[in-house]
Amino acid sequence: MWRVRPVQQGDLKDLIKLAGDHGSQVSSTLPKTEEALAARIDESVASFAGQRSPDHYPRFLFVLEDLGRGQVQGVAGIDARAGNGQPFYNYRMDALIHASHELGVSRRVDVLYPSHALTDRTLLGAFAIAPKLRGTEAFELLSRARLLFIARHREWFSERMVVEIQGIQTEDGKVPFWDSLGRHFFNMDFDTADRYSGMLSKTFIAELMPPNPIYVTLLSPQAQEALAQPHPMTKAVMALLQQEGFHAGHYVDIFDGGPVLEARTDTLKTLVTSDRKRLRLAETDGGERCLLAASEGGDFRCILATVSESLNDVLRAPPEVVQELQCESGCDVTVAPL
Amino acid sequence: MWRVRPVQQGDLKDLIKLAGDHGSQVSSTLPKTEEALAARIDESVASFAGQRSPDHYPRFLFVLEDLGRGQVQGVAGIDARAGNGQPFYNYRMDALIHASHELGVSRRVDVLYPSHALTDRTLLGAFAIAPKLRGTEAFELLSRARLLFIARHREWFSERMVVEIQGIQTEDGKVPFWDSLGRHFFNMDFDTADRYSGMLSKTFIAELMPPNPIYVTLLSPQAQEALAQPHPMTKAVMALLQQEGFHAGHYVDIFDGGPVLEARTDTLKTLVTSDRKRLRLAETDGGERCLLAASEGGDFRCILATVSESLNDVLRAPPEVVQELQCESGCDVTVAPL
Amino acid sequence: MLVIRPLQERDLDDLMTMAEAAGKGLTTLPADRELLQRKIDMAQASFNQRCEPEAGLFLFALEDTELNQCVGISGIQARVGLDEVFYNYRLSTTVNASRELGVHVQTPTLHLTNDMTDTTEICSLLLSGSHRQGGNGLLLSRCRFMFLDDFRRHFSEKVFAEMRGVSDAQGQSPLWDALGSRFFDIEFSEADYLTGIGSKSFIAELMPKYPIYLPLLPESAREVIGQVHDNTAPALRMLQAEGFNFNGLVDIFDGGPVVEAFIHNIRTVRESVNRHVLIRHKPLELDVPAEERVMVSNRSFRDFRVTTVPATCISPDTVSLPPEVAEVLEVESGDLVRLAPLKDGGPLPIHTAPGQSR
Amino acid sequence: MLVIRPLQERDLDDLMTMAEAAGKGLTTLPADRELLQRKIDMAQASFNQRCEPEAGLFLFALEDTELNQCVGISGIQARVGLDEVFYNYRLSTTVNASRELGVHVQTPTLHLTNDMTDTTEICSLLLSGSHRQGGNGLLLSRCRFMFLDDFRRHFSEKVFAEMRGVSDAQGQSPLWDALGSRFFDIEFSEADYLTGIGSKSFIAELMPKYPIYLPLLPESAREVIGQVHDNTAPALRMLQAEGFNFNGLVDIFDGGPVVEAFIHNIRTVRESVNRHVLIRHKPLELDVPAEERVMVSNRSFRDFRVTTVPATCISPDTVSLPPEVAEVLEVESGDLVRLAPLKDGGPLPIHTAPGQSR
Repeated sequence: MWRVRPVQQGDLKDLIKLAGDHGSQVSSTLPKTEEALAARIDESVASFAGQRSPDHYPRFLFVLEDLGRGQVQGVAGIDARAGNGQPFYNYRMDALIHASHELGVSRRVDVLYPSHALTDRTLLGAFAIAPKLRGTEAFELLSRARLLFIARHREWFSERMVVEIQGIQTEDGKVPFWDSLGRHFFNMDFDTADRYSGMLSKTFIAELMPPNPIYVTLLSPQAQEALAQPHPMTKAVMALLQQEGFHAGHYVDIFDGGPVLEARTDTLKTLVTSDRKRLRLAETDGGERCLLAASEGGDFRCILATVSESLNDVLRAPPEVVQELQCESGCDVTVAPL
Repeated sequence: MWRVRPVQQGDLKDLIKLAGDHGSQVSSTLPKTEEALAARIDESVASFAGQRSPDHYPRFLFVLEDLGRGQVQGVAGIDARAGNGQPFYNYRMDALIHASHELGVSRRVDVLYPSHALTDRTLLGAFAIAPKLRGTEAFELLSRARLLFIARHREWFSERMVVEIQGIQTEDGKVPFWDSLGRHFFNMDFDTADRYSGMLSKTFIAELMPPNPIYVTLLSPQAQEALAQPHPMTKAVMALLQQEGFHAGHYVDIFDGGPVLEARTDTLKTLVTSDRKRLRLAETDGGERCLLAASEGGDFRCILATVSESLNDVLRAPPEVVQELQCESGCDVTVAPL
Repeated sequence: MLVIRPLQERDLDDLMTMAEAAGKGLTTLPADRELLQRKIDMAQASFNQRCEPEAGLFLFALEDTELNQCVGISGIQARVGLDEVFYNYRLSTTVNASRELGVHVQTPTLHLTNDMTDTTEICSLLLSGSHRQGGNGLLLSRCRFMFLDDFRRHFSEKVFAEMRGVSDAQGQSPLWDALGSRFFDIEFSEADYLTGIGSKSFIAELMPKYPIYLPLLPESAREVIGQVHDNTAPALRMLQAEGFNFNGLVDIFDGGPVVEAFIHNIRTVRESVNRHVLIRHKPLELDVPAEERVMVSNRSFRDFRVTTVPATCISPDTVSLPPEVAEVLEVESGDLVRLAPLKDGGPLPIHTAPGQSR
Repeated sequence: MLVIRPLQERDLDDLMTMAEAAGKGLTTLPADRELLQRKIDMAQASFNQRCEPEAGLFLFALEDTELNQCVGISGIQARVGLDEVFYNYRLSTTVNASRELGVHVQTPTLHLTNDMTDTTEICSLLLSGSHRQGGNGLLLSRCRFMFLDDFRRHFSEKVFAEMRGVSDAQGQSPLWDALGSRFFDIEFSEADYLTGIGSKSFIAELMPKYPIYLPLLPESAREVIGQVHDNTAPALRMLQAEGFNFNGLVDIFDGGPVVEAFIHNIRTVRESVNRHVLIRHKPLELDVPAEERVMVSNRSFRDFRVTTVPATCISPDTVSLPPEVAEVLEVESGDLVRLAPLKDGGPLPIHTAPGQSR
């Protein structure tokens, strides 16, 4: 049995294991050091409790809990506002037309513009899951539970959402996009930059990134190939997000050149297809396999369940479902088809 | 009785009168000299006849004809691809965040970026109408007939559409945005630039416009006020376009700073609500007031009519409607509610 | 006698007095005791090579040996822009032309640059009101070029000076009002003060990074770009006579010009020669007009000293110095000293043989 | 005798022969008869003031009076960038620093500029292989500085020269291969040829307008920026000795340096003096080594002439010229001529009284 719930301080050990498990091969925006992780958990606890100050936008972390073994096997996050009050930097891919009237020549020139246009959108991130769970129902639960949280607290989030997808990294850990571009300006290797990025305020990005646009044709062939390409290991995540309605736009990550997916919050599949219902304790057989979320803020819970609908916005569920959700018959839930 | 049809060489005299009537007060993207107007008509005739070469995208001009007096009282155009194969320039309004970590200061700075991102979208323009007709059914007919043409030739046009709305001009003909910005770089007054813009290839814009972004705060207060504001006389046009689903985005005109409206072609009200029907000659009483368009290319016609629908995609219309449309009972028409 | 020597601990009070008398506008030497003390410490560390060569700040005192008082100061910053980020605007030209229309427009444009990064700056010149005559200002300024040339490996090939730009009697800067204040909401005097205490690069972070097209600025701002404050005009003329030129760099706040020269092109460098000291006990009239005097440096790094003597002391191979001059210069007979004219068009030639240019 | 004079109609064949012998790489003088004819016409129009002063192209021929042949050419373009748009890259420094991380990165950056617009260029130097000795190259080059100084009002304060950049034996330019060719799909040799026939600004329109960060270019391209072709090294050294400096501007195609000088700082200008002519019939040995010769100009605008005479001809107030020299210079006794040393460290001083520097 799987349940998604807000992270707690007690999850630190499991999270460290999870973050370490993946190493640089599947980097996520989850911090990698114990100290930074602990701070991030504190931040999330305060956010769920509504204790964030006006300068600090909420940053939520959810964990995927194996109820049988009492162990955390995955983590996923939402930043209510990308950049958390500071600029959120990306490159915007654009093209210029270089034309000479007299020579009768016109040429398309691809350019990367430093941009913080995505600042203040709601950002999904910090996704990590035990490798054996990729592609399972639990994987989908972890990823989509966040969207049900958004559905239940819609006013906390923005009109538009973004997700950064990890870019190309070679077998030996090299990041071609970084090596051709960022390295020269940040004067550090990818892992160091990645670590700082998880740890520090993002001010250093504004301070060190090249202030002027970059001509794509001057990047190494490997970097050009990697531009806007997702890491092969992110396939499952990408597929799920695309089903939700996320699509690759004009933005890429400034570190590894990975694509940034965008969507309008209100058109996401989970938000469109989800409904607010009243849960009624009842023995059911059959019914539909669903995501089921209950409660607000720090009490938020989301599970997988087979339930059947009846008229009048009532959802009939067996007792074990009500128990897993830690709620009572008659409580208000949000349901979305799997 | 009003009818919209493709422009013909014989319309030149009426068009000159129309272009002159408005003068600089209601400038439109319609050329103002006889020579340029005649060339523009030729271009349109060739476009309707499908004779444009692959380098030259079609540019259509429609006229509003008073059938009773045999006189042209309005004109409206579509450029299949904004820029007509060359870059189509605008300013993109964007904001930068200037922040100093150490001083704890963060400031939003508005910037205009030279952009040709709207190139190749379908452009509505060249709209001019006899002043007495503003706000009448004929006004709506002229503006929306183009959209029915697009509906009947959807594959000729782009996914997205744009319209440039005329910007602020003072009583004495001054254009504050131009005077504060463009004038310095083009070394000419607004009217001259406007004339060139209607007459010449747009290469001169690429050659003369400032290559770097412009800080809005450095423009004159009058220019800052005028930025992205429509001319008061464009109110009726704006309102109609907004009803269609056009909205002001991030782009403004490089000459007068007027707003550029954008829309997705397939979501425009006229396209969404229009239907393809078969016209059946029948005496009707009552029915619905509609736009009715028939025929393809150079034979395209659009009129206002009161028709009634029946089942099986048949539209019943009285003989005078069939005659105005210059078609026969049984012909294929596109209908959209007024 | 007036002699140039490294700034020392005991100069603090004199320095403070001078800074107070100078008032606002001398951003590199505000009347701030702690800051001045720090400068003295840095100068001592630099002359004694206790800091990285690039971090060197060489400050010279002009001492009146009779008053036993420091009456002027001038300096060399070995390299700028290594600790903080050093910004200038470069006054540049943008040309847009359309052959079709026969239009050709030159638009003066300010580009933000860090181009002086890692370059040597001459700075901090201040002369006490009581001593502003007889070429003392020239001595204070030009002694630096003898130091630069003798110890070139510590400095960049090119050196520059930032000249104070135009501001009015109320301390308002037309350029700041039209440009800087649009992006950073403080008065020029405050920006200027922050600059003096070393916060310039913080403010610069908030300044516009894209080029500024001058036609968008009001006439009042455009006309002060590259212009000096009236009080600074004599200093500018002096540097121009030395071969310093305005190459388009200006201060980002007040638009004051940066003037530059390659060390080998500087007049004092080009026109100076070395001579062996001959101590002469025969009385000598030292008090001749500035036009007839030459600068003599002892060529010492740690205890660099310069004073002036009558040109008549120079012979083809030697220079005759009275014992008291040799004493303040800390030289003895046979030592090699360096000579250069004090004033433009001063005693020349001191080259003796055709072909000997150095 | 070798004499500098304005380029004339009859020099076309000699010019064509020289241009053909020079081969590729001399972009300002391609072996194209029509183009050379046009240059002669422009030069004639310029000396005779039949064109706008800004449009002036002053081309000087070095004539061997015995062979009655033009054996060299050099030129001054009064103003560049007024007809076409004149582009350079400026090698600049971008500094990014993070105090939090203790990172301070200087990134050399190329910025596209039009900064030489409206500036005077010295150009088109070509000397016949048969005459490359005895200081003829110096005469051909330096005569221009005497002209510039005597007719300053026709020229800008600052003058510059574009030096040919690095290319290999096959005519490949490492900078073009790494940068230009990415944006414009032709070989460097073709770009170079198009430049020669006046199409440079068309190509420049297709070049990247945003700054180019050098770390993104390969080492082979980075290392040639600001470097001259081996064949051009002597010309560069000569200009450096005159006081020309590299200030960061480079050619947008091959990265060759632009060197600049303010006219008043040019050595030939600084070291030249005027004397009255005294025609002397006593025989004189004219054929002395270059080291002992000085240039003499007749200071005429329309028929500017320069030749060299032994330094021994110079007296405190006059210069003695044999009749045949006076004849080629078209001067008579009492005329004021201008003198300057031919070689670096050549006969000096020709200044006579202290204080007289001009």
